[in-house]
Amino acid sequence: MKIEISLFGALRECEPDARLQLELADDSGVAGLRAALAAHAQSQWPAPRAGLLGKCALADERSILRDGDALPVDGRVAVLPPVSGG
Amino acid sequence: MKIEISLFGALRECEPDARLQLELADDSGVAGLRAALAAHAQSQWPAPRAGLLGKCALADERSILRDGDALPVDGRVAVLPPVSGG
Amino acid sequence: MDRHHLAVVDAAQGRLDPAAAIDFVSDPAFGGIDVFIGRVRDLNHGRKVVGISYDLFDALALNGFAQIAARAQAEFGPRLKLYIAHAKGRLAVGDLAVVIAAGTPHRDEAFRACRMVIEAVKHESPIWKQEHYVDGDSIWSEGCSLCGDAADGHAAPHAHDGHAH
Amino acid sequence: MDRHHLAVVDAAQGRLDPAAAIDFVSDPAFGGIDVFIGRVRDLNHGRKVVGISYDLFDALALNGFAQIAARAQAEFGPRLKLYIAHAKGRLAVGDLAVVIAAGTPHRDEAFRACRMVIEAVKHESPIWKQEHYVDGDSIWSEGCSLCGDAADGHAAPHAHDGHAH
Repeated sequence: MKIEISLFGALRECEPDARLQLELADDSGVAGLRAALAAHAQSQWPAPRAGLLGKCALADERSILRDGDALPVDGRVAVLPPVSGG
Repeated sequence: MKIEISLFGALRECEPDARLQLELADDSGVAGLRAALAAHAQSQWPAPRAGLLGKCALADERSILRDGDALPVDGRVAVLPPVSGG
Repeated sequence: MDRHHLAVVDAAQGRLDPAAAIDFVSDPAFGGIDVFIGRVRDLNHGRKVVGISYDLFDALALNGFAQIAARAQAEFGPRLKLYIAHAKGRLAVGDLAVVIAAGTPHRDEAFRACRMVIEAVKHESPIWKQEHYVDGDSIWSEGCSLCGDAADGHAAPHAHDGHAH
Repeated sequence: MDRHHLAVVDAAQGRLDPAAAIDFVSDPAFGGIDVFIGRVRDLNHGRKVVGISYDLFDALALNGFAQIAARAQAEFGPRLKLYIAHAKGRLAVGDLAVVIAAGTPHRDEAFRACRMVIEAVKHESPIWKQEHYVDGDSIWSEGCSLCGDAADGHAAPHAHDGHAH
């Protein structure tokens, strides 16, 4: 399935429009997405940004996704760097 | 010396305009004033108000007066029932 | 002392203004502002309240506010800005009785300073509250005696006689 | 949920409004309101700041605010009214970044609810801060990772990597 990934904060500038698409097996789950994203970042992003990915959470519009979760049915996932609101 | 006493809160209604004057020896100090005031209240005020006096502090415009203090030179003293601001 | 705004506001002449409090404690160097607003509520100890009359010994109250502000500044730093205003006279349900604002570089100090100040104002200031009930009755609140700990000018915790704070 | 006002306010479209927050959490039954205001300050970690850009994942942020409000209500009672608003986009020094207000019958709950909510918003909400300095440089703040404790949706205390909160 196609996963539409939104980037936030310091990761926004890593991709045009702060978005990228990755093609994943339907059953790869959140852990599979995380691995694919890490591989993409390793090859495409500057090193400090790729390193930041290890501290990022993945989420849909409702909650944080854990590694054991299935991919969201709508194929939309957000990458959340460490937060600094307020 | 003449002491001009201002009453506040629940004690306001005990005297006209919430004020009374007591004549005291110059060296009677705050303790002497407290005793004179208690005697006055005992004879003039309704019992619950006179009883409240035991929980009252005496003060001038700057601070609470302790029993060992001298009477204020300007002769003005306030009687402060337990407070309930805010 | 231009870092502290201390006021007694007669209800016949004006209202407490939280926006003015926020403006006063704002500063380009400050990231955190905490504001406490005390309002007259419609029920106390199960009785329907229609209003409150506040009596104050103004001069001593203002001197006390200045002492409270000085203690807060000693505890939370010289840059602290404080706004302390208490209403006087007759208020209706919903009217503001007290507004406290604290501005500081970081939020922890703002919260703690604001809390410390409202507790001190409630427990130490020469202010008396008379509640007016829907049945026409009026009662002066029991309150905290200033004869004991508080008479030393310290905000020491002390026992209360079952009255609400 | 009409006891909670939850908002993300784009700086291009409006400003955070503490007066609206106070109005929203006011109630005839409430005696205490606490308001926290976070402002952009002119100095951070010793660097002169000219502004901050906030990035938010709006949908998740609003869902998170609702969860935080539900937790506060579970802890401080069903009558609690809360106002949670965070700015988004480019702000200048002195602009308001966040406004939290809590209204309750008594003041202790108002203070504690307001504090709990701002801590949760800062540590859990998908919000990112980029500081702009007077020398033209801009840096994204390091922040709190959501991978650990906070990913469970609890406000558990967790270690911070030396960044200011």
